[in-house]
Amino acid sequence: MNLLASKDDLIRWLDSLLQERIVIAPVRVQEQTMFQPISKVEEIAFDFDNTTLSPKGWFLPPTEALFTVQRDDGQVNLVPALVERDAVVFGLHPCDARGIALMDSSFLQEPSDALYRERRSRTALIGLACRQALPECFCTSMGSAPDDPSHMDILLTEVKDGYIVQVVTEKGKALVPKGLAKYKGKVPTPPKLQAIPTMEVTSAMRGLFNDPYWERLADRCLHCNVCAYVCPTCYCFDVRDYSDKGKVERVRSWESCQSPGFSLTAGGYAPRTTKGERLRQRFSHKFLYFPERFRDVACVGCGRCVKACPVNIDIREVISDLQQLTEVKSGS
Amino acid sequence: MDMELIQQIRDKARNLLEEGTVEGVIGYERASDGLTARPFFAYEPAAAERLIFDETCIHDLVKYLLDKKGKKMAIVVKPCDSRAINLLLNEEQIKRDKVFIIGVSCPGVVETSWNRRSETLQARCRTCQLSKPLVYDFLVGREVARQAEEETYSDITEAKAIANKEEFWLEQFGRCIRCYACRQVCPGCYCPVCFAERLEPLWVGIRIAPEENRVWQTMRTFHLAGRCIGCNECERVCPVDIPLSLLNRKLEKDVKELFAFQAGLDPEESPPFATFKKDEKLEFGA
Amino acid sequence: MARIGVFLCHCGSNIAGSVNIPEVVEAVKKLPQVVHVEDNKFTCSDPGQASIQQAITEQRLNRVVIGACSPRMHETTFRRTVAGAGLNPYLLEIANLREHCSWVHPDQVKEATAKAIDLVRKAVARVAWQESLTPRQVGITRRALVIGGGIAGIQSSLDVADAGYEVILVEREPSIGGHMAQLDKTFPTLDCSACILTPKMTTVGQHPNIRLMSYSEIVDISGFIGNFKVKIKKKARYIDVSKCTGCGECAKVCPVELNSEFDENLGKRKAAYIPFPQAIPNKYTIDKRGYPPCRVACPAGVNAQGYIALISQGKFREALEVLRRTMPFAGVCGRVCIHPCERDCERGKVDQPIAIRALKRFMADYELKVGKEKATPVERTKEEKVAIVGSGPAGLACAYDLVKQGYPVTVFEAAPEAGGLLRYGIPEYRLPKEVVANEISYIQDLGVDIKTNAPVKNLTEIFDQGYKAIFLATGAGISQKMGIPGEDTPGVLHALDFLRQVNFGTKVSLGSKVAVVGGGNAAVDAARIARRRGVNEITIVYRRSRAEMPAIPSEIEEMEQEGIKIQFLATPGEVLSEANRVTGIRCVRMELGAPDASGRRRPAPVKGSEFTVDVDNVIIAVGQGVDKATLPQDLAYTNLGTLSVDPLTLQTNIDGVFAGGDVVSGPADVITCIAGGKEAAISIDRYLRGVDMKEGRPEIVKRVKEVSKEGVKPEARHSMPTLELGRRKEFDEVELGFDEKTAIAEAQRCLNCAVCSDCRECEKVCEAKAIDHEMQDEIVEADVGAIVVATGAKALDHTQFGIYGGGIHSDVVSSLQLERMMSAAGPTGGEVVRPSNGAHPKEVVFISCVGSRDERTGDGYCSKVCCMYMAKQTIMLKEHAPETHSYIIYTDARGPGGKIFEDFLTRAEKAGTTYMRGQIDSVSQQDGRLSVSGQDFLTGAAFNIPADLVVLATGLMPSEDAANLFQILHISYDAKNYLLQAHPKLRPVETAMDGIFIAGCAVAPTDIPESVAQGGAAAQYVLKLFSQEAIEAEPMTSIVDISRCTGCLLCRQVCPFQAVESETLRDGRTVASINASVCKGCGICVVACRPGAIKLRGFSDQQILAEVMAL
Amino acid sequence: MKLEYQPKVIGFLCNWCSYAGADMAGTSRMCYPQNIRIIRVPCSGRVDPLFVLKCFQRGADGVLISGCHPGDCHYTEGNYHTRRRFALLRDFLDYLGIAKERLRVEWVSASEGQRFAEILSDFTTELANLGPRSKV
Repeated sequence: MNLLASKDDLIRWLDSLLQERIVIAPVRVQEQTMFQPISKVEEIAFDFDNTTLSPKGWFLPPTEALFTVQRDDGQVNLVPALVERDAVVFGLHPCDARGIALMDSSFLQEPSDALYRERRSRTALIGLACRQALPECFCTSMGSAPDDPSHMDILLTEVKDGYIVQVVTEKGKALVPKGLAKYKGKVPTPPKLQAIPTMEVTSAMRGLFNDPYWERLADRCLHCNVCAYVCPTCYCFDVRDYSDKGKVERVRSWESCQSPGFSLTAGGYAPRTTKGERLRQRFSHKFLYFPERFRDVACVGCGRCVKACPVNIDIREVISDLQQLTEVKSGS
Repeated sequence: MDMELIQQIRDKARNLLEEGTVEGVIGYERASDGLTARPFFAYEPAAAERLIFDETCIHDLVKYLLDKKGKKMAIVVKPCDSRAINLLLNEEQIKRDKVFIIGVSCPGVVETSWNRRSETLQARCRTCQLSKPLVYDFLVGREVARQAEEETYSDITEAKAIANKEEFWLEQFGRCIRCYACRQVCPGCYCPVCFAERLEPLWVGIRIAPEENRVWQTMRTFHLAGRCIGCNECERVCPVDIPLSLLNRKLEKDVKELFAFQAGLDPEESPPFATFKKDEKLEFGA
Repeated sequence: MARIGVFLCHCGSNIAGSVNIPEVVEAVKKLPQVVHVEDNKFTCSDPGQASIQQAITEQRLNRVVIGACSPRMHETTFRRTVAGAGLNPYLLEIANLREHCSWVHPDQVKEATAKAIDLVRKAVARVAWQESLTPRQVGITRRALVIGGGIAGIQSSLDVADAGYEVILVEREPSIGGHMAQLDKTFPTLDCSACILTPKMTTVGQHPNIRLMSYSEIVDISGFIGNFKVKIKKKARYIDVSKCTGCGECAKVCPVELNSEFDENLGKRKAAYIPFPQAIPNKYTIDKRGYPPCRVACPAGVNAQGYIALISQGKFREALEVLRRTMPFAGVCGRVCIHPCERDCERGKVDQPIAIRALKRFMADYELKVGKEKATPVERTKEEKVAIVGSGPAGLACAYDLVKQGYPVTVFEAAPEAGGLLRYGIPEYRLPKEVVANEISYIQDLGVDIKTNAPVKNLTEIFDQGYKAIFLATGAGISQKMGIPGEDTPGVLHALDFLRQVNFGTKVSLGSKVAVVGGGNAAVDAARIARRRGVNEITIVYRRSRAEMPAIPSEIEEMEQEGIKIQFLATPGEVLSEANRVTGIRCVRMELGAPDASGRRRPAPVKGSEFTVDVDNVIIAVGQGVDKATLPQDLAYTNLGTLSVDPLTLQTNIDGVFAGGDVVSGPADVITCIAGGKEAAISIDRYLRGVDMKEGRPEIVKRVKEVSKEGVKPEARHSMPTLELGRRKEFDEVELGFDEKTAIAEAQRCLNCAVCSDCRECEKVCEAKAIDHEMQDEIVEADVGAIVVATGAKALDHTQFGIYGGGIHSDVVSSLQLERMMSAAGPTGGEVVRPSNGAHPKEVVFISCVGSRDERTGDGYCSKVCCMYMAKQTIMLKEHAPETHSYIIYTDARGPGGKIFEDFLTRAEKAGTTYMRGQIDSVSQQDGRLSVSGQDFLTGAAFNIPADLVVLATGLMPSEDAANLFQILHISYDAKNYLLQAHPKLRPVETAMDGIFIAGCAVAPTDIPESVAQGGAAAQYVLKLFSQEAIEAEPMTSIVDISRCTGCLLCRQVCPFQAVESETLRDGRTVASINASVCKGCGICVVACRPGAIKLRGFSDQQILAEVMAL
Repeated sequence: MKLEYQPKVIGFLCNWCSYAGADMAGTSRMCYPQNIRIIRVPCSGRVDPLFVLKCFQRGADGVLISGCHPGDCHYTEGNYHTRRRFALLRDFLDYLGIAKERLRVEWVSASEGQRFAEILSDFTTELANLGPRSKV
């Protein structure tokens, strides 16, 4: 059952949410749109194409302290980090919601990540269906759609008079304000996307593991961490202890398989020393290891990496290359 | 697009590959958006046909030479990029005889990002004095007399006048996600282990936080003092739009004024931190 | 896991008085890794130290922090304590609780205690990162280098050598001895300086352990104590010291005389010289300072200074020989050369340049006058025949050089007589045919075969005749046309045709009015010939102004004297004629615009300025070109129509065929053509020998740098006598040439810029064959273990003290000049005389502290020796001539050293010297006598002393270029360029650079016994080093982690000690490596190293950062 | 002298001149504010700009770098490098909002204890007047 919230309704609703919860919403920062906790509803950028970073940072922040250890009068005290408030992520697109769902596969399987679990359970997702498809978008090829409500608690769709409110979960239902009119109009057709063929990517990936393709592709790769940090499904992190005059803090921060120091072991051994091996790791994780473990490909087709890569390593091209190379291989 | 120029590049690249003079040619090809350019490595003579050159070829390819040490490579080099060549020659990171430089006389490049290109020249191109690369083995393109605008560093003057500079910069650095794209793209950044990722000593923690990021960005820039060749690739690749040129250009300006030095103009001249003058006047007053 | 023990010292109440020690103890106990804390009354006392050792053992401490006084005080003590307990001494850290805390914060117990806790916490954080370090053992090269052969250096060398070690003694001058050798007597004993010095010098010269390298300089030093590598430049002395017997014959014949440095410019020496008779080594040196400017300026490289020097000695024949070493045309060039040499002549900066061209002509004239001897033919040592086409100056110069190298040379000349332009182009009144013929016959006498009436049309034919190389020098013999209407009218002549016809003797009829168009020598020659053919009115029409006129200025001048007019800034547009007869030319006025390619301003016609000149004939002299028709085929040409050749080798497009002279350059002057011929000769010789024709070309010659013009009195150049105007006929030479007396006088004006004139007369007389004018500087490398720097000082130049009359009045002399005069071996044979008139002075005034103790005129320091040497000199003056009376005007009269120095001053006073304390206002000259006026400080009265001689007691300053040497050695020096001692009191002969010791006046002004003592002391340090088995090197040095090194080698650039070397690894990577023996541990490289590959042991990033993080 | 605000000052002193100069201030019993904590380095040329950045990151109000007078460096040239490095860094930090008054570079010889004490008094007062660094 769909409801309709006028623009004013929505603002009042968000305002009331803001009273009791942290609200994470798209905010315009110079020429970019970022998910940030807001203090006023006016800060929200309703009119945006896509955010530079996905909302994953709310659940897995770029940096967070896991716990601190301190020595007080001979006693050693460990204080774990806590999630203190409920939150709402507002304005995420269906692809981002799917990204969070994919992260769940890893973080919520037992033993689950306590901090992540805590944040996830205390956060509701109020999404926005996409108004238009961007040239880099390919979500429909990755199991999502511009109007896919699957992983949301509530999905809003912008229409002329306001927003269609589609309540998806019980958690969502509890958040919907009373008194919204029912929406009886037509649900607008979602924008059309060009589909890319995705058949056999996993098997192609497996077959081409030792192919020189990776070294060639990596030639132009700079091995920055941009693709991983903008990606809604990349969740690697590094953990380190900081000691400051006796107070020790365990911190985790984002890390990416593209950096040379990633998974460097204490003895100095680095499992992936060449550029090709590192780049292959990225795609192997997305198309091979993750689906082997959790069924789905770890890509939601948001196109952020396509747009952000400084040297245009286009994941869609990689998929197509893999398929072509496999055909060539099997053909020969 | 200057097809004649592109043909010259392709012909040269093909020749070099056919003759076996080089193992590969580093140049540009059309990006997946069909609109802009991206770096391209040609290893077979036939691949030379993919090479292009136009005003969207903004990347400084010289950085890639560091990946190909020991291999003889040809590389397409714009006048600005040639300063990176000189820098790396000065710092003994590349050997001149291992590089075949296809120099391009470039009328300037425009701002681009994926699927988007502007029509106006990049700011650095407007003040560029070089009509052709400072060093090359083969020159393509027409050498045009440049009518460079005067470099006034008005952006630096403005940034100096910001009321609360610490607040301004901590806000900028606060956005940094430490993806290190700025470092990875920089031809002057080639330490095996960057100070930011060293464990002993731990100069910069893995905490992605404004104060931590400030140490990172300040020292990154300072390591490039007198070495930054002004390609501005760092600012271009920054996914969160930190105005890195305001940092690099501030030091560029100071180095020029204090030490009369500009990086990459002469492979023989050493950067300012390699030397000193006994009688130079450097004030430490307020 | 570190187990840190912290020991806090009360230092009596020094620390405990301001710092609450119990509070510190409690705070420190809580620090991580601290397992033991205790406090002591005096930690440095025996019980305090024992307590530390006990705790180390009992508590199994592996790190120690001591909170006490400054580490600069007791770090060494406590390191020994810690080591005594079996712990590495570098695992210790000291917190400075006294100098940096309790003493500077008295009565602030709270703050001082908090600070003390911080300081200890900082030390605890740091000590955890401390590492065990062990000093390294390094070997020693037991050979010493002594720099400077003065008395200090001599003493050091002898002491080290006598102890049985090798010594290399390097002296910059040709002889050792230094300033002491210049002195007559020494104070206060009045010993004869030479008598006590000479035996030591001789011992040095003969000592089996001393390798004396005189006339040598240090160019580079690397390495470190015990292991230095030095590069020594042995300057070319042009005399092989192993052959030289010191007989002095070379000096006798040397024509070049200059002021003797040893005699302080009071005496003279030759370019081939020995500084003083007792010099060690007793070997001569030729003072050669490069090429003289005249030789550099000459396109053909003629050594003008060489022949001028010999002319000045009346050795005219020998002078001509010098010229003929380069080329055979003394008579020709002596007349027609454009003499670029004179333009660059340094004498021109004093008054006027030497008349070089006239002197050159004089040599040829003299030979003709006294009768020429037939030249001996050169022996043919080479097989390959060379053909030369054209017998102009280029062809003949080439033939001359080749025949002298032993090649068979044939010259082919199309005309009936040889000489080319010399014979057919230049009028007789400038260059008599007889002169040309004489010089050509000399070339023929040497063996060159000249075939006249022998045009060459086909090169293959020549090669077929067995010639292996061909030189084309056929000139540029066609007159260029102007391209104006009427140019073909009869009566219009072209200058070259006109001159050729006249020189051939063909009759040319001219009207009464002639216009000559052009501004070059051909135009001037044509005009003057026309005048001699009786033409009344001759006008030269030239399109630019006088300044741009290319003809020789003196020729223009003589022409104008002969009544020929010049119409500047005009050019003919048409030749007017009537009935096929020239009636005039229509000209247009020009104005000068911007400079053109030749650098001259381009003329442009002024509209409406046409005018007409009535003439009967027009002679066109606007340029000459190459006649392609007369040249063989297949040759390549330039756009200008001249032959195209390689600019370096002059080879044409055909292998083995070379070309030069006008046929390549277009019309040029004679000496440029000769130069072309000579260059071709070099190429042909190399071509025939099959060696690289391009190597080392163009030759870069070292022009002499500075030419001293000191004391050169202006003296006008001798002018060339000319034929009276009225007597100038067609064939009579206008210039008449110098006579012998004039030639000698003119030659004596030469400044001998390069000193040695390269005349090579010395070669002729040296029986030992020791002379080698081609000698080059040589770099000698040596390994040494220790270095003594004793580069000495020099006396200030008294001529810069104009306020005391120095450099103004000749009777104001320096004390060293007086010393030389007093010396029996000196320039005056021991007579003290007034330089102005040679008379014995009666009244002598000494002015003290000239340049010393006076910031206004020199340096602020006391030169120490002046008071004593003035006293000595006044005593000696009295002994030389009892009637002499001396005054000493002093600031303070110092007799440093107690014992007998003060007595010596008294002795001077008793001997009659008048001491006056005061200040000089002026030294003036009146009626040939000097007058010294000033103020007596003791009486306050003004004084005015008449004097015959004023002696300036000039102070000392470090020798020239000393700072350069100190920089090479990396030793510190002060603002006055004196060396800095490692410690001014306790380490007076050591430097901050281990293994480098210093002695004598290079450190500060010293007298002879002090210099000797310091020389001996420096030797003692050398011997102390050599007596050790090995050197223990400080372990706090930098090391490179090669896995992080990028090989940028910035560290090498910033290292002040050259401790960084580059090293290539097996994988081909270049990385830095630091020689721990050289590294001093400053850490400059650590900061320069961006990748963090360098660690300074003892001051690592970890250690310092730990301190920062603890605060 | 009582200061409104007690600034935290970290000093990097070269072993040969300035550290000895600070010792000299101590042996001469000259009083100066207690705010400074001195870190000994062999040469001012050993001071890495990173140390300074870390000091400011750790909350220092001021940093003093002191070496031998130019020309007197124990290692002959170290302080010339110091001068170049910190002339640039000082202005750069100012540009980034860390006022240039907070970073001092001084030359103090082993005999200049008095001067050292004066510099510290002056620097501490100046920093106290500037007040705490802005926290964002």
